[in-house]
Amino acid sequence: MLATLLAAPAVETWLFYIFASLAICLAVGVLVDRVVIRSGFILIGVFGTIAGLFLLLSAQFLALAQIMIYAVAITLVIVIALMLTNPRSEVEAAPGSSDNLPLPAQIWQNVKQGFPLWVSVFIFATIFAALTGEKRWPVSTEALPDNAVRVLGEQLTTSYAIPFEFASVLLLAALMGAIMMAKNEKPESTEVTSTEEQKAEENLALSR
Amino acid sequence: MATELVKTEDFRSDDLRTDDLRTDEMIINMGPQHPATHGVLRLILTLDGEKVKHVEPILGHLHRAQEWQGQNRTWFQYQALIDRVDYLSGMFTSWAMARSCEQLDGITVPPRAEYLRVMVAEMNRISSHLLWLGTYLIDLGAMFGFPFYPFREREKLLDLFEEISGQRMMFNYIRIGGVHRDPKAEWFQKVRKFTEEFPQRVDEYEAIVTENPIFLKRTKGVGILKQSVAKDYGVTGPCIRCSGIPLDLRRTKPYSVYPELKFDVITYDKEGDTWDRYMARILEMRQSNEIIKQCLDMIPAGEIMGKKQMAGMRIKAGEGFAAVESPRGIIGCYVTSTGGEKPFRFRWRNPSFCNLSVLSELLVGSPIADIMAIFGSIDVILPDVDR
Amino acid sequence: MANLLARAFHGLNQVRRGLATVFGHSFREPITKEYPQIVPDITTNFRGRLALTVNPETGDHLCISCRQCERVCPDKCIEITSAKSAETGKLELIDFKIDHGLCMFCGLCTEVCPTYCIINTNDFELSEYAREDLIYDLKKLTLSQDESAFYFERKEMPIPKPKPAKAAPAAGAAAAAKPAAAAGAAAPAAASAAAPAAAGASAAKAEAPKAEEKKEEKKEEPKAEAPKAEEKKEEKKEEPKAEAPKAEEKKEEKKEEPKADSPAAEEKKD
Amino acid sequence: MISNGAEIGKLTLLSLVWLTIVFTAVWMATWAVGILLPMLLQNGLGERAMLINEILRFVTPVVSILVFIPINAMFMVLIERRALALFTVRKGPNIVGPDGYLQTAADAVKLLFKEDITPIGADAVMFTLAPIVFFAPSIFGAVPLLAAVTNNHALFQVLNLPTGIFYVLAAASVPVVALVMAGWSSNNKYSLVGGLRSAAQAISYEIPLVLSIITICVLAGTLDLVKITEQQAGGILNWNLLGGGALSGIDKYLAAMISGQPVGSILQASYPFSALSAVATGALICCTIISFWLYLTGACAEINRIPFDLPEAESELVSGYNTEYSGIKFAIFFLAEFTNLFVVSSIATVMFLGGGDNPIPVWILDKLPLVPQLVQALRDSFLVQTLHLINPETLFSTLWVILKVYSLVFFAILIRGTLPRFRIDQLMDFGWKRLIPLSLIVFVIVVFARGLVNCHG
Repeated sequence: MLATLLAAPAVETWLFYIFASLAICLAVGVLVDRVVIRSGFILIGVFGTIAGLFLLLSAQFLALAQIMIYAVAITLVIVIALMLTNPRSEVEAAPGSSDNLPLPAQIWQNVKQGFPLWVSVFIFATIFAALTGEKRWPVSTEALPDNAVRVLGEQLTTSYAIPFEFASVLLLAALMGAIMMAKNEKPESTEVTSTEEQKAEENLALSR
Repeated sequence: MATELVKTEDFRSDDLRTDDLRTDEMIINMGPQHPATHGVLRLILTLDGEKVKHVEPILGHLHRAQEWQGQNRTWFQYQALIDRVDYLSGMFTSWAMARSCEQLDGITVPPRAEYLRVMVAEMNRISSHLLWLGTYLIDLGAMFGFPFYPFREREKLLDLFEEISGQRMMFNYIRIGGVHRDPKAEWFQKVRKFTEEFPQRVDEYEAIVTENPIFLKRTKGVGILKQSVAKDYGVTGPCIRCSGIPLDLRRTKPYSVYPELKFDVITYDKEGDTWDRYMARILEMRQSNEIIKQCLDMIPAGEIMGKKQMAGMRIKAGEGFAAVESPRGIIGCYVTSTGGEKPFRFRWRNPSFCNLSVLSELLVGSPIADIMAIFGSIDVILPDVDR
Repeated sequence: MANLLARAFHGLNQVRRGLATVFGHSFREPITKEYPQIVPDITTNFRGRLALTVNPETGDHLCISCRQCERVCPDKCIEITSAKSAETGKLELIDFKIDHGLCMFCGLCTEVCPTYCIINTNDFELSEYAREDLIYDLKKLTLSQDESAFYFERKEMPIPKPKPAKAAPAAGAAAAAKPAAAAGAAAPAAASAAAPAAAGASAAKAEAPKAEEKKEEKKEEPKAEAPKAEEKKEEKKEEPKAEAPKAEEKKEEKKEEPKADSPAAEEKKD
Repeated sequence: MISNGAEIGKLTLLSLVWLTIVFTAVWMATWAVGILLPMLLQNGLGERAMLINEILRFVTPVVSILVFIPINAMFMVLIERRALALFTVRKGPNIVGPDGYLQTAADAVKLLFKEDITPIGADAVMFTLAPIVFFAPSIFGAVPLLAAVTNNHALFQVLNLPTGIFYVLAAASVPVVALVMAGWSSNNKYSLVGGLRSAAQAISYEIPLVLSIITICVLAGTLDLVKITEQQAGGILNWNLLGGGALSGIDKYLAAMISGQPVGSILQASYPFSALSAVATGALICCTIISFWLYLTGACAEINRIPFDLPEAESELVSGYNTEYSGIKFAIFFLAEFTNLFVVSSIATVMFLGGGDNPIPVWILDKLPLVPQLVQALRDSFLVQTLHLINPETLFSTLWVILKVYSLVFFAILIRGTLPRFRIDQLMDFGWKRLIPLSLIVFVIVVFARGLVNCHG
């Protein structure tokens, strides 16, 4: 059985390290790659490896949902949005020359440029601390249910029904908000600007 | 007939995309190597999203100086060339030239020849419409099944043409003063057999296509040709008849033996869309079939040539003009002769050219996927456009 | 709602009708033929590759070097080389070239040929590896006796008389020809006598020397400029009308069964 | 009226020969890896072969899939061409090999030896990766189907997941990424538009597709493919196509009546609310049939078959996302398209048409002469007993699966020969305004109706 093979600690551990390192490499690739659309595609790879990690945790349903929803649907939408917003203009965001500046200013410049990196490092540190610090997140000792999907469904519709519904409402609100933002622009643009170029510029800025 | 049965929602491409979401314009060069431009038409499209904002057809890739060639060939030689102008309906170009020269020379065409001319011309009209039907469905994406069926019938017609004239497309059959060859009795029998089974074939096409919901969605309300626009651009043929103007030379300015034949001119009262143009051609095929049947019954015996055909024939000096109703519209031929072996000047009025010029009016505002649906529906032959 | 349902059912039903029609076609005989194995049945009048016939009975070459075909060809793809024979004073065919890469198969040359020599065969398989190979010379163009017989029968053309000697003096002086028959038979072609009828060449009795001169000129520059050729043609053309009544008996024989081509044309001629 | 008997006969013969080749090859490979090799190892190594055997058990299904896909695609291309030829009164490829049997093999060889071109300005890595990403999921996705279509054969049980159908759907959704990748990396406007269209189309049509599958899952009460097929065993009345078990009560009732057993309260147990249950049964049957239609439509769009082949609409976008592809990369795209068609048809077979179940109810089958004896004779034969070469249950169920799957493929070919193509906005309209509401309605009706009837789940 699959479980027996994966149960051998060596194999599982090895697989975990492979997936984890792949995920980290690809995630770095997402940040580093100068071509935005390609980094979008690499993001799909990141989600795929994370799905692999879920699979190692015997969370099959979650892993598959991860692939189906995050890796394919959502990332594709992101990629398409990137394509429509003419990403080539962003590729050539040349780093400002920092040679003439005083040292503190140079450091500040670097910090500013590496802002996403710092944020991700910070988040990583936080999560790491949260997970490893003195067992704040208790590990369940219950045996894995035989029919995980059924249990998941039951949990979602009974004990976690309210958070689940809240999440749905939140998503709905976000969706409606997005539509409103997209629709809202019409009266404003007719009032403020008249020429088409200005409209187009505004639109471009908004969609970024 | 089927018009009442079909009801789709009114379609306006503007409904589908809002004006406030404006993106960069994209310029796409469609053709001359694009698989769907029917030869070598080049369209420079300016797109806003998928919506066409501007279209510029570029012609001339197939220019062969047909008029100039007319001035440098003898009458006899030019007859052989002129089929190539509109290679799908060569009989009509031949006929236009023959009629203009006959007018000039004062030749009377024997009645048998006239009947033969009408017969082969109507057969040619059917074969041209059949080819259009097949390629149009290819344009709409039914590429693997349907297009073979019209071509099967067309093949039968081409066999008949081959038997009577010697070749399948470049007939050189209608000559100045008559027709080239008197067909044998078996040929008439074959034609009769064809006319008998052809209506069933058309029924089959209609069963597959006419009311297919996808086909309706693709064609209903798409590419509406307004009456005024059609008039302005000099559109002729099924296109203008679908826009509500019953312009059919066979009826409005009858020639040959058409006054003696019974047939309907297919017109639509309202302004026509691509589905109407499709339907008009289907109905025209049926009408042509009826005409051929009548001709088979009425054809008299007798001569087929009103004037001797010879290499060095001459036509009296003067000017002549004649027009015939081809599958695509009115083919007009204006000729000036100085009485020599060669014509002084030929001038052709080609239906495809005029019909194509309306394209930029029809396409603007429609989505990119409709380009082929609209372009296909006006049935343009590129050699006819460029001459 | 009901309307929507009705439309959906109507649409589905139409799709079903279409599918059924297409499926029904699978029970019909295929219309395609496996071409190389099954050669299509080509009609008599098909305008295929050009070829030169010989007299199916004697094997004499029928060409009389009258150059009608060369003149009428809209593409100028025919090129005839001939020389005046020293013995008989008649034209002798040396070479006959047709560029099939240029030819548009209009068949005009076959219509004007007075001796039914140049014909459209039913052969349409002309592909070659090089364009030069499409230029057929006399040897390649000339059909064998059997093939000629086949086409003469099929196209219902009159079989030419095996040239009687008496024809020689009458027509030989005219512009016409001497066959370059493979057999090399000395007797001038009977066909040559008939030739003038259709083409009007016989009219040129008086003009004969002149015509021959011209032809010789032409031989020197085989690519004969168009204007010159046309001049000649015009000269020639005028005469036949005057001469038409002179038609001889032979001519009429010929005329009985001329190809379905131009019955009207004959009528006028007579 | 049939004047085309020769051609139809030829096509049938061709199908039979090719199917025999395909399935013999697959089964021989599977048998060699899954049964013969372990037997030999057992004899040779004894106890030490444990680990190798364990690994081989995982390798076996993959081997069978890997053998199956290329041969099957070759067959499907051939049969598609021949069948289309039949519909269009032609003859189709019949020169290469005996009566054209090797035409696609020749085509494949040609494609492999063609020059592999990467256009200037293309993103080479993405350009190369796209066909692989397109093709790989169809291999992975097909694996869990194996156990379901072979009547739960021991060799293929290993990779049968409890979330089987969901896994297959997840795998089937990945190829879209490859199409966008191919379109974007080709550096060609037509390709780009094709890729974007395919993304929009696949995301839209995945919703009705998944909803129609979920409808069946709700009726079945499980996501496990093997369980779903097992539930449907016992004749056409049990199939999910007809109400997902709503008719099982009638089936049991008829069986009891025929065998003379007491009918008792069988109907009462299955249909507790008499009249209401009858209405619910009717509704369920309607809903599952609509679901089946929805599934076929969505699947057609998902794998870009006509009338949804907009990503490679020839008259608009030249050839869409694979305009720039040639040689082996194009071959992989081509191969994957046909494999996808097969996978999609197999899912339909498993989910709606009862997998390897034969449509004749058991209570009729038992009455047929000779059938039980035949099965018993097969079971006792040397092939089964010693070599484990053929398993009668597997054999029959596989044959039924082949019949059902290729019927669906044939239907897809027929559709391809008839319908024209949608326009992109109409396609979106049709998906969002018609199919999704319809599938939601069907889903809701099924959820409520199944409470009134005893279904599979």
